[in-house]
Amino acid sequence: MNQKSGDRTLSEIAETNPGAVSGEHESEHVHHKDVVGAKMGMWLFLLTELLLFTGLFLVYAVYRYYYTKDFQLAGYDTHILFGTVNTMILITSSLTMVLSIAAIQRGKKWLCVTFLSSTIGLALAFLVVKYVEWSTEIHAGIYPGSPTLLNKPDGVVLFYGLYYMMTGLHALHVIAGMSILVVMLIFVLRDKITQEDHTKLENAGLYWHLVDIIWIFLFPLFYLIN
Amino acid sequence: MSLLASLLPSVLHHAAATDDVARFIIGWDIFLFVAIVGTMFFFVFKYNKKRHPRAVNIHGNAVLETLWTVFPVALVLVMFYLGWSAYIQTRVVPKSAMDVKVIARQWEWSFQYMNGKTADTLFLPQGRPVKCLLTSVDVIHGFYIPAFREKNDVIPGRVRYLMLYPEHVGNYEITCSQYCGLDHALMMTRLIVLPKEKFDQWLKSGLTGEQISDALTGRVGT
Amino acid sequence: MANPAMEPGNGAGAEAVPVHSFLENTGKHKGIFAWILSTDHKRIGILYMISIFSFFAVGVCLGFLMRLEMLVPGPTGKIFNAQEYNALFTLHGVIMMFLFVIPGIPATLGNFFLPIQIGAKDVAFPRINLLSWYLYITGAIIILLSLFGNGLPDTGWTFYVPYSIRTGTDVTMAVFGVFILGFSSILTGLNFLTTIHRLRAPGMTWFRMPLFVWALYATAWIQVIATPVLAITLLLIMVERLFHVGIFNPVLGGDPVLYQHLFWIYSHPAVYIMILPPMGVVSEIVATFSHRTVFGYKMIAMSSLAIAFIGYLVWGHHMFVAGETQTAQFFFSLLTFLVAVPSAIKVFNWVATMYKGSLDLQPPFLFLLAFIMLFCIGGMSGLVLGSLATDVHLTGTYFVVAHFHYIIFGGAIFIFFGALHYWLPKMFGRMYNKKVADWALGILFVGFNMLYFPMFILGYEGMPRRYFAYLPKYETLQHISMVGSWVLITGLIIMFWNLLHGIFKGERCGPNPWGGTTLEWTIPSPPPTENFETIPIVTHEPYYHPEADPEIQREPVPVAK
Amino acid sequence: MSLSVWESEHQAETQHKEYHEEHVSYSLYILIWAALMALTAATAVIAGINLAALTLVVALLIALTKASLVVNYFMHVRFEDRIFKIFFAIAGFTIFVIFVLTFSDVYFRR
Repeated sequence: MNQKSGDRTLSEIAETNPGAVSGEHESEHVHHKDVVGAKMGMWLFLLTELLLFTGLFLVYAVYRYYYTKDFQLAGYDTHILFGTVNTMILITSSLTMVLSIAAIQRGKKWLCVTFLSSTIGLALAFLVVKYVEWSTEIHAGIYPGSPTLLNKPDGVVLFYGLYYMMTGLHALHVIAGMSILVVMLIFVLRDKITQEDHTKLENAGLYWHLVDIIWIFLFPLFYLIN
Repeated sequence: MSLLASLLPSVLHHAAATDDVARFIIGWDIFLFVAIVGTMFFFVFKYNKKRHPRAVNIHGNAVLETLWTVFPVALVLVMFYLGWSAYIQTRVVPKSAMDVKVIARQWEWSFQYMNGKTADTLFLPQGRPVKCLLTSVDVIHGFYIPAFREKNDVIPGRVRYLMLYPEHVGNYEITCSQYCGLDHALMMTRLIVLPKEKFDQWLKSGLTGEQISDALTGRVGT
Repeated sequence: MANPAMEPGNGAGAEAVPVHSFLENTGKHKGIFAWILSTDHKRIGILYMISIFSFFAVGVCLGFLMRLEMLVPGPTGKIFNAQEYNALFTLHGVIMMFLFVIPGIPATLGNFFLPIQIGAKDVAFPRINLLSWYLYITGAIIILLSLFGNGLPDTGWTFYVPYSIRTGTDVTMAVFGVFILGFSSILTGLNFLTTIHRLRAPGMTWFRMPLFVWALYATAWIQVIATPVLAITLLLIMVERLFHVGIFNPVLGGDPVLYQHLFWIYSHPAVYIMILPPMGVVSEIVATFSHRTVFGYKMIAMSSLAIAFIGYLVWGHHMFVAGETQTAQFFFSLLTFLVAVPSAIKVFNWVATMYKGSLDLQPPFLFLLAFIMLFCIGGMSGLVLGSLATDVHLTGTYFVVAHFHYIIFGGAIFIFFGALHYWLPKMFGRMYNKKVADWALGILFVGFNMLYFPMFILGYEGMPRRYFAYLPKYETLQHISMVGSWVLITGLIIMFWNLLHGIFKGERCGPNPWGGTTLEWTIPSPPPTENFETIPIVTHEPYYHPEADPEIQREPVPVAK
Repeated sequence: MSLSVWESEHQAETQHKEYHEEHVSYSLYILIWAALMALTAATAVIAGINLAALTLVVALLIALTKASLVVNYFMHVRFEDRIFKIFFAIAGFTIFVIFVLTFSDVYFRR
């Protein structure tokens, strides 16, 4: 019996399928919590997100190889300050995220609410900085299809195409993550997420950290080229 | 075995080499197909429920399984090698090669020679290697000469090349093999291989239709 | 219940138990809502089945019309004009690929039988399972909406740039539809993976899982890992069309070949999404009708994983003539040849399973015989395409069309039909007319070969694909092929009529009409909502035929009391 | 209930590792956060220094370090079952393969 770790053990099956064990017949499906299963599903989903961005990173790598000079040229014009500030914001929000989970694990509901709200606040701050950054770029006439951009070398056009595409897709993920966290906050307030049952919050946290990880890679690729 | 040749006559050394590879692979395919399907129907006949009411469990046979793993690996490696070596010959560009630019657009071909002459039919001299430089002005096309067993995609913004070795005088089809929009199916032209002196004449001053057909049929024209 | 393999065909005991089947047990909703709001994996499987086969019917009609255009050579425009023909093959490809074969067996029969075969009551995330059906329908509707846009998309199912960026037709809508379908596929995949990892019945170790489950496991990994790459690629096309970003547009310095890389990074493994589940079904059918255990169980299971893995390494063989560098061509051709080996091993194992079996020539088994023949032809023609010299000649011609129809239609879809004949009696508790099923298969087989075999020859003669007009020299073979399409459709109509008639009016059959040994044959037909009254404890390999193992003492399957 | 019967029968199989509720301390999280902030500052500063071809390599190595900190501690992979690590390895390996094979074409292009 090569029961691998991570697979369900017998006691767990018995626990989550009491109907199965007692032999009682139920007319409706009853779904019980399988905490590791839920996490496993979430991780698989995160892997798909990772692969989604891999496609973009691959495109980036290829064009960077084709147009090394142009990419460096274009990289001068991105705003390292905005990038660094946003990195720090996201890292801090990741911290408040884990702290909120640690708090609920210890049964401290209001501490959890505080940390969770700060995570949401930091996510909002990230978006504000992103907005300011993009408007600066657009003000300078740099956006897809703009005349200023089209006059530049091919590599620069591609750099900014990817810049808007990748940071834009990432911003969408921030918005999605933020919305999930707002729902989680409501759940915590309504005691649907508690010390005993906080898988939802943990999974939301995993998603949030993934958003952070992707940014950790976007940051050097777009802001630290010199 | 000239089955493949009867489908589409090969006109040059490389085409014959391609056909050889195809013959080797298809030959093995037919042999394996007959062996596998033959065995299968033999079993279906022999171990039919009526003839063989009681099955016997056999979980596996290490020797047999190793054998039928190793043998296919060896066989496909040979197939790979043959295909690769026949292909790689066509990528070598000899010094004596003549450059011709092949420009594809929706939905026509045009050919540009080194002296600036352009044509919508590809004229080539017999016996001289030709390096076709392929480029497209709009979308991806496919430059395909079935009789030569040669093909390459024509990609906008990039230049690819294709080697042709016209060995025999003749008139061959050129088609587009990569879907390119509305009239993809009509994007056809001809490749006309002329004797060297006729080709030079064509390149300098052009030839009439009659002179070309004379050259192709081997009649001595004036 | 004891193992029915010991008392084949004995279903009387099951009917005595007052258990409502999933068909009768509607839950808290009424009418159609009892279906479209159900989270029961069996009902979702049937929802998928209805929707998938509806689109299959549409795809078949489009294919029939494409063949009809081949009535006369040349651009006569008598039947369809160029634009119409281009839209036809695009929609045929998009519908058949993304709406039929890719969801295909996993979403329908996989959904239905995966939990039962591992002894679970449902999949791990039943609500996400329903969501994935809704995503499927949403994607399909969005694709259909392109019918009412600026014109039918005319890019081919591959959406190659820069044509897909430049064309004026409604590509954005179609691409968006496929994008949504991708998420449906991902969710199915991660659901299955979690189900297999977490919900196996006690004693159901990895090497006691039926081979169909192994195949679905390998498939699910491809769905989870490969599909996102397609999603991002399609997203880039949409962005390109809407905002002119220039990522693939050669005018702005983009590289159209890079698009092909990204597209095939998904779409080659997708071929294995299509063919692995049918391979799993073949292993089930061959074991059941040979009445013995499969030959080389571990080898078959492991070759599923091997195929899933090597399937990732060969996408570049779709681009041999797109001007790949020679290094890439060398590796991709070599790896392509190697991916043939695990498939070959499977075929050898299946044939060896018939050795010293007791072969029962029921309709599913006949489908399997047809599958092995067609799949061999398809796979072996793949060797011709894997070889560089011949690929250069044959890629982009009818030869490729013939090759992948032999694999996907002759392979995957024929065995899908075989699976329907195998499992419908279990799903609905009624048997179709077996004689009619045999005749339908015969007609299908003849029609199929008539339709596609001439294409191998046409391809070698140099007939490029996606041509609405052709040269007169191809006329005879084109006509044979066209008539073949009519024969094939006749076979399809007879087969589906017979199956539907069987579902509604067929004779009742017991829980185990074929003498199968996997867990689904131990429960009543149709299965009850909860699948198992008591979760079984598994004590032996999946294809355990005690009667074929005289030296081993028969031991009954213990059931938790 | 037969539950207890099962448990005794399969005692050997039932690892009482259960689901990990190991409480990582607040201070460890804060320590990790500090490390991440320091690395961010470092990478921004290094970007100013001209390291020629090494710039990108160094930046990516720092990013990789940061990502592994987040994955291991914030995302708990370090404390998770082996299977989660295997999943991660599968995805990582696939990404690696995709890059290598694409570059087998792209790298030799020029």
